[in-house]
Amino acid sequence: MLQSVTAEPSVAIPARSRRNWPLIAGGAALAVLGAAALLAPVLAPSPTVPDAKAVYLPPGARHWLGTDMYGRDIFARVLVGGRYDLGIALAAVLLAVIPGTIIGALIGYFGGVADTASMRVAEIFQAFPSLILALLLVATLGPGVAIIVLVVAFINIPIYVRLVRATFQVERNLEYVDAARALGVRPLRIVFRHILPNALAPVVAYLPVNAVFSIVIAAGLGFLGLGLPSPTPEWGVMIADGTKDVISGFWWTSFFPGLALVVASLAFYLIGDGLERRRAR
Amino acid sequence: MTRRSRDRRPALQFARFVGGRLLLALIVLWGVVTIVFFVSRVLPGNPVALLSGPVANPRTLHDTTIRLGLDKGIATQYRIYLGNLVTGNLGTSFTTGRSVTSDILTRLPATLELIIPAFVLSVLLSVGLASAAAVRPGRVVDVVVRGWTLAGVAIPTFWLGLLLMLLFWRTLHVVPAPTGRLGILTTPPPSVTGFYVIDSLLAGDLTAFRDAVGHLILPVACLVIVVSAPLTRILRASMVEVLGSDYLLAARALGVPARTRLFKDALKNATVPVLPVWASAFGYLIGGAVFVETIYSWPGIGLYAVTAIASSDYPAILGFVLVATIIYLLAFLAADVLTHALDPRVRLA
Amino acid sequence: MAEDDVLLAVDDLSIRFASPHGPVFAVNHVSFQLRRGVITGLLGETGSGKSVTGRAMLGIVDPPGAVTSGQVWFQGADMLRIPARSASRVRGRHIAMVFQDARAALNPLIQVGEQVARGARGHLGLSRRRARALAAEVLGSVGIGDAARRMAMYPHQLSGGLNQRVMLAAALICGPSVVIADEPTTGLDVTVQAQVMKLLRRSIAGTGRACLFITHDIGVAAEISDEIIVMYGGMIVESGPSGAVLTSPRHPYTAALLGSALPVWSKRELRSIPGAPRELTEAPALCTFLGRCPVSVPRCHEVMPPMARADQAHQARCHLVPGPAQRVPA
Amino acid sequence: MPTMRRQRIAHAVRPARRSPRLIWIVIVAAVIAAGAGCSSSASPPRASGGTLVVGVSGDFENFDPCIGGSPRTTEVVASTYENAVGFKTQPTSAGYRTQVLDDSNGWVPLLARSVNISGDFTTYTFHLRPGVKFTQTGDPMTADDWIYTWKRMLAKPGIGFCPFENSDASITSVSQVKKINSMTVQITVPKASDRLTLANMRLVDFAILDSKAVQKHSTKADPWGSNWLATHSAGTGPYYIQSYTPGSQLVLARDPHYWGGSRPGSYDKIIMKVIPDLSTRVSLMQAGDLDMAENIPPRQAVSLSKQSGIKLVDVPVGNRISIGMDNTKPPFNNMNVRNALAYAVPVQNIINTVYYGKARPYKSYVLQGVPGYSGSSYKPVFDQARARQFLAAAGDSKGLTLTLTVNSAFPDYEEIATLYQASLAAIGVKVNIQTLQPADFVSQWFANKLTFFIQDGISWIDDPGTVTGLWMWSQGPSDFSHFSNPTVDKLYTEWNTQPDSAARQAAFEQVQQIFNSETSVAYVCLNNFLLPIKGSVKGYTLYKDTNTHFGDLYAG
Repeated sequence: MLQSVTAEPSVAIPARSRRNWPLIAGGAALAVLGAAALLAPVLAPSPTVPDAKAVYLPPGARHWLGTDMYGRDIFARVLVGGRYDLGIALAAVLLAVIPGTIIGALIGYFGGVADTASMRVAEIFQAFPSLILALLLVATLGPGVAIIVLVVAFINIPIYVRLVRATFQVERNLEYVDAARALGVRPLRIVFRHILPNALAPVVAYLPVNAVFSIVIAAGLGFLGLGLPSPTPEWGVMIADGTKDVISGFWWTSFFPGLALVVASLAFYLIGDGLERRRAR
Repeated sequence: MTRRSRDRRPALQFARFVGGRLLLALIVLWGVVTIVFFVSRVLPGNPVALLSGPVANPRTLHDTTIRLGLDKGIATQYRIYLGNLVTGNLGTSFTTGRSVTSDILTRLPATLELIIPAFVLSVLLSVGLASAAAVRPGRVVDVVVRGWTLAGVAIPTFWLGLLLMLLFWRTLHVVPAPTGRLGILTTPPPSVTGFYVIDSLLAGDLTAFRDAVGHLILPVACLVIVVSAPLTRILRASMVEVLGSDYLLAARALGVPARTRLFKDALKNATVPVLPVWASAFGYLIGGAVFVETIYSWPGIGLYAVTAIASSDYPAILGFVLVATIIYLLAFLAADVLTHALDPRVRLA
Repeated sequence: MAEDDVLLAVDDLSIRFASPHGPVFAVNHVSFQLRRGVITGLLGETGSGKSVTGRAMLGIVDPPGAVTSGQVWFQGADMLRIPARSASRVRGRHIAMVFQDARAALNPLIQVGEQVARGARGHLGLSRRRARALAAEVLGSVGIGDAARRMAMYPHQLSGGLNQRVMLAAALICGPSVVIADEPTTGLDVTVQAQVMKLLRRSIAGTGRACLFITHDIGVAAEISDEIIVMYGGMIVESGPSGAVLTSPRHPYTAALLGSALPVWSKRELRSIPGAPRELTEAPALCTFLGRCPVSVPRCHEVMPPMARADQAHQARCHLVPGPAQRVPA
Repeated sequence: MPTMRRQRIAHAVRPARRSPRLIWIVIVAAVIAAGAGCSSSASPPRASGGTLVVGVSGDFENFDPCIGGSPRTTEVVASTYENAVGFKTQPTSAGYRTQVLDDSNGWVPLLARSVNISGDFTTYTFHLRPGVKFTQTGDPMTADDWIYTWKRMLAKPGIGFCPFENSDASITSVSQVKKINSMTVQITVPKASDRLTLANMRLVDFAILDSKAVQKHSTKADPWGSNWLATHSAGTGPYYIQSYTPGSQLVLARDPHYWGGSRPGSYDKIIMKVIPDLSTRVSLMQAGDLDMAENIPPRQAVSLSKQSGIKLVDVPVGNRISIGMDNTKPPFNNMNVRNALAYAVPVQNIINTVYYGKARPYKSYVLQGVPGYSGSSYKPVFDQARARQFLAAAGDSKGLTLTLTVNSAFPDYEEIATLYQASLAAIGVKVNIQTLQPADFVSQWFANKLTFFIQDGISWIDDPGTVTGLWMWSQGPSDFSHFSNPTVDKLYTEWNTQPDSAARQAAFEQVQQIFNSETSVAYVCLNNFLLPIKGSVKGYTLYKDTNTHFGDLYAG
């Protein structure tokens, strides 16, 4: 009772306006990026047709964001790139958060052998430095969108397991769980209906990090020569390929995909923030 | 009521706890090694062809296969590999012909000299920023910190590395050229610990010391910016939870000074659930080291790993993963031990 | 009731909360005094502002809450306006608070002994060893056997009752002159509740301390308090000696409240008050019980009833006073 | 960094000239304008006299002459060891020296003062040069060192292989190498056919070792001192390995009493610094911290050379880039398809975009200018209309989908693949680009498993016979396109070992006529060897194996 009256809500923004600004702003940004990605063919010329006469044009009238070493329009490539990156990010997040949370909840609540065993398995996979694990898998299975999504999901499942398990281990000792148990509520219902909502704070806080992580891993792989095959206009590979142009003064070939990556991350982050706020109300 | 008699139990219990953790760590290490052993055997690119050249006749191919031990069945190769592992022999690198153990041991101090300071600074930075942000929610500090933690996560390490290099070296000339751990003309100090900063101090060679520190600035800064972002974000969330707790309010009501409340009560309670994340930061660090070492020409094990994967050098890949995993497991072991020490609910569960 | 035995005086205190649905007037123009040796019961339903009032007496009102008027006088200073440093020196040393859920109000990572002792070390400047000795002594005084062993334990290892005693010890260690207990017995089972109340009474009676006992439970209030203040809608609706208030309530709300409490032996069917206390979204202009009051008169709709004196120390904020006592519904 | 084994016999599959350049990402615009713009930043002036700083793109592998590794490693071996005979070089107008093109087998006496060759080319008597001392130890070079060197090489000490394995003039046993006296050694080869023995002995693998020093560091477990030689040098100079910090830096020092003396301004110290990142390497060169930068792609190399104080060594070294097609597998067994794919190669666009003009088209594996060259029968030029006609003629209505395999070690080949992919898309052929890790690509390529791929190669001996033996002879080691033609095989076996003559040239012209008329491969271009170097560094000599011999360089 004490807490409800005076404690600040977990995410207090001075303006106590009614609408959940972060969620709206984040959702809008993501919608714009998604729409741009889908409408790319309409908005801009083909992203993969080289034009020998238009090599390394700086941003200008004909090519708003300039052209790359083959004369391909960067504006088009950034838009279409959105399909790959947003797709990778969402797929990687879903493939990681759902199993991770469920496993974390179950072993966190029931504990016992399953808990120790799965924690060891989680530790094994988390013991791999994530990038080297990605390198090994991509070098073995060959670069491709599916592989990158799998690798990123693979790397992040243990993180969700740990986050949710940690909260569950604390929550299961609290009175409301004893109360529910006393009322004869079935264990699984307690786990998912009662405890899980309280365990979502760290998970939601990590969602944007996970989403952005997948694109950054794609960039990392591209950087090491293991990125998506040419001519895939994926932001990570574009940033990686564009770096070598910087020292020759062609900064735009990697600056704009990088910008798109930061904007997408901002969108994911705001949505995470908005979700957290909705949960805290 | 002598304290000593009753004290024996916790010390013994602590030893048993650490022992248990070590055993589990060994199991994990065995798991990792086994997985990498088989994955690397599936790696495309047969090193024998690579080493024997295109026109080698079958006899040479056969000789080389035997010499590399690839003729035996996978099971025997695995047994031999484990046998060698126990004696610390990581086999011979296909590319350099030198023992992988010596290759890694010569390069490991370089990587450690990079990631240990980066870890310490990242933790301190994240504690400072997270506390500042959580104590005044919604204020400028909070928004700036949350914005920065996002940027830290969103910027690829190598992009940041190049940005810092071009800005602080080529434009502002405040840091030395990125020629690795020392300037080209600086002779490394006599190796005692393998850490140039410490060795140069031991040798009293101030110029080498200044040069070594100068070369550390940008790579460490790059790692700190990338690694402290997720740490800050998670610590901030935990800090906000703790600041709203009843025991903090009670402490305030009992007149406990604000400074003690923040550091002894709030921070301690906020960091305990976050310890595993700090341990996993080592994973970020080793991953980041691969890029930072490449950009700043840092002769560490990250660079060694990337070369090994490009040339399908199985022993080198396995050696690196083993060392990286050991570092990682030590970090997690430390986190577990710290949690055990700090959180009575875990210790006396 | 000589002036000098008033240890703490609350004068015209109002507190407002900013919330997404607009401001909430939690406390409106509350005034009362805590006198030496007297346990004053602050009685009210949830949301009547009693808990906030309690915290305001320690000067702990954080955003989104804000004090809009009034003072809390203690030793000649207004707790709401003195600098934070001096306020924190008063808290725990002169005015101490005991919370409802002791297990949540104790730091899970610190030994209970340390949590009790650190108050003494901070405020009384005692050395670590002497502070721990004092803590052991105080813990013993609040009925915790084998204090030395228990001091090395942690909150999660103790029962609710024991934690509550630790909380009490932490509050009493510096010998505060005012103790504010915010529902300290709620959530404990009846037997432990009685023990804690006995302890509290023993630590107040004859020690020249004043105590504010905040509760929603009439039975508890009746048993422990010498005087009773009834709050409703953020305002004091009745105050006076507990005997007078409980046997001849002057305010219809107090009567209704008594009607809804059932003496153990009574066969009577429980009666509840129709409607529910509404959150005040603007400053109350009229009697806050209007709309649920069974005996309202036309004047009630015109002007805010003043605190009228029913007899020597017994007042009520109702236009029917001074008139006959309200009938407690049988 | 890929350590593709360097092929040592008559020809060379182009050494992994470029380690997999790691491609890096961009910065905020403001910084770039400053970064790229400012050319001469105030970096500290380096001790000018006597020290040459070279930026290499990866760590060294193994300095044992019998093992070697990537070009930067063999470069060190070439500067710290010497052979019985050396390369013949000539000055060029562009200020650097190169190997004599028309007499590519030519040799000059080096550690052997003179060589008597028997009439039937089977016995070679080497008269050792007196007064030659090994570096560091100062031990005089004697026949014993030669014998030990051959014994060690034939014992295959490291994980490498003996260089003479497959050529018909192989020296397979130590008995063929006899010590006549302390300053004379005689080598006999079984068949007179291979008059190229001396030509091969110029290669870095036949470096003469200081037997006393190596034996001092041999152990029971390592009888041939491989571990020691991996990180040390035991040759006659002019340089020796002074210190090696793995992954970071190698320091070569000039031997004061080198038998060849030293020219004024020659460097007494060479520092080879490992700078893996391309942008860092280019920036260090711009800032003046490096005197020479290796593995710099054309665009960055040209922009560097525009900067004052830096010049570009730009040599048409004859690296033959071509699109390989497995002529035995559909759809590549259909000549119309091969022609369609050949006509669709955007050669000029590749030369301009990828190589910034530093490359030239070619019509046959035998290089233009070499006697016996014939490129007339290779018809394909970039003409999408003709390509579509051939596609239609091939009767392939439903549109072709192919997978083009590229070695990720060479970003310029990935760029070629991208342009080629777009050009093929324009004529209805869908191409997926598959980039493989260097080790993966090389092993599949050598095992003839690739069907449609981008390949390269340099022949150290530009003789038409040798070139045919590599690429056009059905048993040729580099015939990855599985081209086989009985006439070509007959002409090759008949004429290859004959001394030069007009008839021999005519025979090989006919071979090229047949090979090129079938469009077995699609020629792309010959890209030049580019090396940005400080203006003050003189005497650069380019050898066929593109190894820099630091002994040639001096500060002008």
